[in-house]
Amino acid sequence: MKSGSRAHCHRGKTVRRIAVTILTLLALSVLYDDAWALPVSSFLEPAGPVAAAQKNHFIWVTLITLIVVLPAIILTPYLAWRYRYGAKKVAYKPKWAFSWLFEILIWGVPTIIVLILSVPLWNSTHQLDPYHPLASTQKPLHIEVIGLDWKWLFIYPDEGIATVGEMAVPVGRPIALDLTTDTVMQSFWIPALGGQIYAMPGMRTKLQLLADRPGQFRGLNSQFNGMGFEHQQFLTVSLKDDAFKNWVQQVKSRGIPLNTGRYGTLNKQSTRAESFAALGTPAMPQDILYFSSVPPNFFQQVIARYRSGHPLPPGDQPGTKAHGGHSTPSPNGKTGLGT
Amino acid sequence: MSAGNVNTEALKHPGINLGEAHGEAHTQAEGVVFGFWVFLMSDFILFGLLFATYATMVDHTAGGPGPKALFDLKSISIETFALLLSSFTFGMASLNLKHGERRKPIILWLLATLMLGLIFLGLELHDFSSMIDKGAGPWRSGFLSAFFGLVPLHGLHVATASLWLIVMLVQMGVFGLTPRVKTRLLRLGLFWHFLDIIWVGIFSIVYLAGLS
Amino acid sequence: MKRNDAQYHYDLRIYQWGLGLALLLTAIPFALVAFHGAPPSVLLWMIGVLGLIQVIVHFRFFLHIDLSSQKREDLHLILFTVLLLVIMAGGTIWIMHNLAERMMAS
Amino acid sequence: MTASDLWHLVFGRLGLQSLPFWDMIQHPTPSHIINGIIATGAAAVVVIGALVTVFLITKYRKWGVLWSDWLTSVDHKKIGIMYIVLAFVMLARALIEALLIRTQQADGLNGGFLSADHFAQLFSTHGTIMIFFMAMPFLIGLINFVMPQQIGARDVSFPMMNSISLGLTAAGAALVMVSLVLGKFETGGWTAYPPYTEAAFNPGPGVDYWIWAIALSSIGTTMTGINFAVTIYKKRAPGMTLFRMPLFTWTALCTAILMIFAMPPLTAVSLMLALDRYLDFHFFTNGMGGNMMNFANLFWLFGHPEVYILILPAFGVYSEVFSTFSGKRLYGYTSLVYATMAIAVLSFTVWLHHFFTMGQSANINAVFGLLTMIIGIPTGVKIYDWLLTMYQGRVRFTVPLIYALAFSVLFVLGGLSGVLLANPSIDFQVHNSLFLVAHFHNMLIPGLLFGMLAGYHFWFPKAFGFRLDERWGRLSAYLWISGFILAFFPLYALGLMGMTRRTVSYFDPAYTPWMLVAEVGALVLTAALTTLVIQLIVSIRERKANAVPVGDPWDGRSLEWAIAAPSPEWNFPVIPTVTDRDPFAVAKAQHTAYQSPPAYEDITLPTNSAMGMIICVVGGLLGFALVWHMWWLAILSALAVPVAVIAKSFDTRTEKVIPAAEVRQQHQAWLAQARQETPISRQLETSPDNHGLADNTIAEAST
Ligand code: HEA
Ligand code: HEA
Ligand code: CUA
Ligand SMILES: [Cu+2]
Repeated sequence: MKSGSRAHCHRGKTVRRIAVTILTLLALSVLYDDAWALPVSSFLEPAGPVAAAQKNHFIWVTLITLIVVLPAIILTPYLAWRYRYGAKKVAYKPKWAFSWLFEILIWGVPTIIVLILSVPLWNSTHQLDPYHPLASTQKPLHIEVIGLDWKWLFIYPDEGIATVGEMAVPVGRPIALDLTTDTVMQSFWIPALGGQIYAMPGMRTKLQLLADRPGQFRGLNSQFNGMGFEHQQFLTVSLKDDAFKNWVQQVKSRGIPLNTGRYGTLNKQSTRAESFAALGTPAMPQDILYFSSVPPNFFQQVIARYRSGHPLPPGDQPGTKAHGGHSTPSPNGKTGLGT
Repeated sequence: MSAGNVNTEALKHPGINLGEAHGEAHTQAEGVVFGFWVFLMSDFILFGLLFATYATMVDHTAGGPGPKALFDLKSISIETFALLLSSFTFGMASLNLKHGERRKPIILWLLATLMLGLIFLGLELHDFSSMIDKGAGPWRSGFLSAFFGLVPLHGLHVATASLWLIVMLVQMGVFGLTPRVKTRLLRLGLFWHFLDIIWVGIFSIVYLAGLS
Repeated sequence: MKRNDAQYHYDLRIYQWGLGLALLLTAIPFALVAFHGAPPSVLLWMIGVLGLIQVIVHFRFFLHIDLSSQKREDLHLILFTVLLLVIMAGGTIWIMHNLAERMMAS
Repeated sequence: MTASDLWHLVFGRLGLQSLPFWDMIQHPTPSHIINGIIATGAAAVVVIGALVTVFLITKYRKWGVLWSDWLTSVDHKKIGIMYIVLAFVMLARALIEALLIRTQQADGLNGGFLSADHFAQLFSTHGTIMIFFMAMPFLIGLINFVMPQQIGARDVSFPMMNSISLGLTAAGAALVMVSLVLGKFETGGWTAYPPYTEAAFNPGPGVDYWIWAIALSSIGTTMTGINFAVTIYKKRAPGMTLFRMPLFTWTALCTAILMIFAMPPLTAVSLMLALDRYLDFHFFTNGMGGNMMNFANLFWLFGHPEVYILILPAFGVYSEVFSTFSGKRLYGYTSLVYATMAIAVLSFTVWLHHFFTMGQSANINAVFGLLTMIIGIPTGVKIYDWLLTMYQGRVRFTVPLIYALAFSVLFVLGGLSGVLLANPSIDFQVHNSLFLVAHFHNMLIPGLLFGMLAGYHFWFPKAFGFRLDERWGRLSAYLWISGFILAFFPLYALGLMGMTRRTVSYFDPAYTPWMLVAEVGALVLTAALTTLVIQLIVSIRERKANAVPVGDPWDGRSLEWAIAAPSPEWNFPVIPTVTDRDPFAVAKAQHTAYQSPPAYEDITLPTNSAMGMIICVVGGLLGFALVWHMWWLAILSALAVPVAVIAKSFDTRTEKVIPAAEVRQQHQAWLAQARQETPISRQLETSPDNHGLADNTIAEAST
């Protein structure tokens, strides 16, 4: 029939045009990536075993599922066209509505696919459980992470230092993170190293990561938490052992001690740039805060405050306006990565 | 499922007996009653979720008083007795509605039910206010929030049911025992018994488990 | 309409049984709790089981749900609801308990 | 008492600062001015729109008609149409918001023109409106209109409750609209996770608007679910066993069951948040034993079944469309029914997949991941059942079928991304990213929306007596399809590149080209909606030429096509007796359609009732009063509800009787017309010759 064929042509052209656009874009975005040399921000360019396993899993699940999905995509236009109204010499059986063969196929094949998929699902979920320590001969590096509006505070309890905006890790050594927030719920994520995990006030979640090559990776919060949300990014730097030791020294020598007063400034609603304006010194890198010492058990105390059983009026809750924050960042308080 | 054929047979729920002549009314009533059952089940889910929330929050006392310090077994037993008895008295009203259709015993049993319901509500309110006097209001802790989310919701249902009962007493006076009034009484009965079931959950999970 | 005495007494008996059983099933756990009649863990189980039985008693004797065919629809509805409730409430308790274990322990 | 005290007593916390341009006047910076102008413009559109509507109604003296024929009507067909009109109005707003979101992000490298606050309101209202006030009213409207006619009933079981449900939904929608003019809406997304939405962090009226809009519509939807389920259980025509019900009715039943059991968690969670905010409870607060994780848990106990509430009716539409336009019985009816039931039940067992990343154990994650993947099986069965329905059929490329084909190709891709998300280890990498946004729009637009649009084209003639314009319809369909692809496939890529959702701007220039493509897509989608409006106008103008009074324009198979178009108020002059799954198709083949019944009877119908409107106004006022802390108004309107209900319960005149003679006269006139018309072959289906009498000799010949 006429209208049918017209429909078909139209579709073909659109598809071709889209394909061309997408290819162009792919090429473009690769170019862009090189030109700016930004920190890696995708698990498709993994820099550690966790992200690599996730990428692998991603590809396999896609391929296996395509076995049942592709036929639907191909058969839809094929059947519609072949059995179009007015087509010559094709069977027409208006009452045919059942066939055991097809029934078994359409229930059976997807079931088999799901069975196949369930094995890697079960295994990977257990292997990549963020609480599950990574296999390694080295003792994990312990980092405590506190989510604030709108930056992350990293405490290295064993090294006795803390940073904001930059998290350095040694290559090849597992990293064991303990996370909480001193405001609303957030989600901690370094795509190139591994998946995300929520962080919540009064609670502690865990995450295990490992970087297996030196590099710079983007880290961020992915759970919306107010008007400076998009600024809550940081740089993850993986360094060879020596370089890492050196970095720790740098933080110690260039930083200032973290104390209650400074933390009180830091935990107000503000972006990293705004905090830097308040606390930073010329010795620190731009928009990155170094703390040369941290009060003992600092992380535990942040958690404990929410479990004390005493009411926390808004003024006592970091991340509220009442606590002294301003609910939107000032125009010159904008930060990201690569800018 | 047997729903294929519409059931025009007389309703077997005790408490309703519309008589042979009301074929249409029967199917009508059946739909209405079934609909009410469905509503009750939806409400059941609501309560179930509050029970689950309560169960996950019993320990969240935030340093405030816990169940042992707050619940008074004596007053709970009286409340429970009143409510159980009220289910029976409502049953008696339904029974008289089904057999005999004389208005007087129905009204008397309903009044008894109402009394018991109001006694229950009074005692419960007293419980709440004495808890609040002890500084144990919902603002004190997660546990108390969960408590005050669950138990007063049941109380609110009982209050609604009592109001409905009063309306039905008036309607019996105004309209007499018409089929409409009867199906309404039937639904009210379902509601009343249902609230008893919820209360069984409350006294078991909240009070008894809390005190043991 | 004529009053059917046999039926009346049968129905009355049902309500009386219901009240009797309900009172009994209430009295036992209350007494156990009041007089500390069992160690706490046993007590919790008993409260749970007796409560459950009582719920069934209410359904049977006050709400007149049984296995007869006219009640089948209501029964199915109730059982389906119970299934969902077990999934929802049970799931909630399972998940929240697990989360508490993994996050609150310091 | 000072003037300000008095003001607070009467108007609560409403004040000048609640007006959309106040910010701009206070802080006249460029950014404030741009955002102020947009906000004021939006408010003005709402206010002017309302005023123009009032003016036009007054000018053409339509208040009486509007009141007595529509607002107080309890006829399921009219209520259904009003739901869809509501969906359309809300849609217009949500689409503009989507366009603003896309435009902002296209311009979002290191900035953009919208403020963060404004952007947050946009995605929150967009999500809330699309789900609760566009998709839900649309599908509820469609079921309302179609389902009773498909089962051979004259109305739903509880017609007045139906009108009250509409009232509650409309009140919720009105609250969202009012938030444009007075105050601001919530900013934490349609999911409104605390503690961000707790009073400590968001003391303003925004979250309260969300709470009361959601609570009202949630209660309304629960009632709708009860109504539909009871109707389908108790009001089927004789002979229509469950396994003879059309598939659309089956999906309506499953959707209704989901509504009955999935709305209570939403009601609970929204009211619990309200208790936290208004009465200092600690369900979800930081500290004092609150547990915010339970919010996510309860919300998704609703939220996941909700997405199947949205998709199942669309599946129902596709079932009808594939079989009707293939001129063939539906393949695998029983399979489809069991698949639908399986999806409905399974949908209650997977909610945790929305928070795999919260920190629970691997066992829990794996169990819920597996259960989630299992849903793919029945869904796949359905897709292949539809494909097999085309197999050895005669497929006509009408507008509904085009949507159905596009659905079949695109939806499975969304399913593929869903299966990926179902794997916890993968979800850890794409959760909260634009990949997720792409997934769900891939389900919602080609799945739900195309389904609703197919249904709209399919049943429009039944509702209004004339077909929609075919050419504009096709153009619109192609625009929808290509617009969707352009707007959302880039988001998959962006998500994999690590871009999060809900972000007003970004700092990675590699995102920009994808953003620009998505912007083009959003513009194409806007064009698509525009063509849809044009189509409606054109169709109304040419309604005479496209009239199908006999009522069967598509050679339909189920009972709704056996009556006139538009359907008579009582649907069926005589309740039909059903002997087959495709009752009307069989009747046509056996030449028993269009026959006079042996006798007519009086028909009892429910009378109009103002209850729906009363509840709508009172419920809306209650929500508004609570948002603004006008306690007196809150108490008054809360009291008005039981008063109205009790008063109504004393009203005994709830039924009217249509005399048999009137029914006969109308029915006979229609039959006479049907006998006069020439049956139209499918070749001429979309031509003006189609007056709604189908020629099915070919179908007969080949059996
Ligand atoms: C049914 C649901 C639905 C629909 C249809 C849409 C449609 C669209 N949505 Fe969205 N969207 C959501 C539900 C929906 N959305 C939800 C739930 C969120 C999450 C919010 C949150 O973060 O909390 C979201 C978030 C969201 C974002 C993410 C913002 C972010 O997190 O960064 C974006 C960004 O581009 C977006 C864009 C769009 C666009 C361009 C469309 C366009 O496709 C618009 C085109 C669609 C229409 C115009 C509707 C068509 C309807 C009809 C034509 C009916 C016609 C009626 C009659 C004829 C009677 N939406
Ligand atoms: C109509 C709406 C709709 C539908 C139908 C679906 C269907 C599915 N969804 Fe989706 N989903 C949403 C709307 C929808 N979703 C929304 C709105 C959100 C996010 C809300 C928010 O956060 O704001 C979401 C989020 C969401 C998540 C959470 C992700 C996260 O937050 O990190 C997950 C995770 O598992 C998921 C999975 C699935 C799966 C497995 C299906 C399955 O049902 C898909 C089944 C279909 C197929 C698989 C394709 C066809 C099948 C075959 C061709 C057969 C063969 C297939 C196999 C053998 C596998 N969805
Ligand atoms: Cu969040 Cu524990
Ligand atoms: Cu889901």
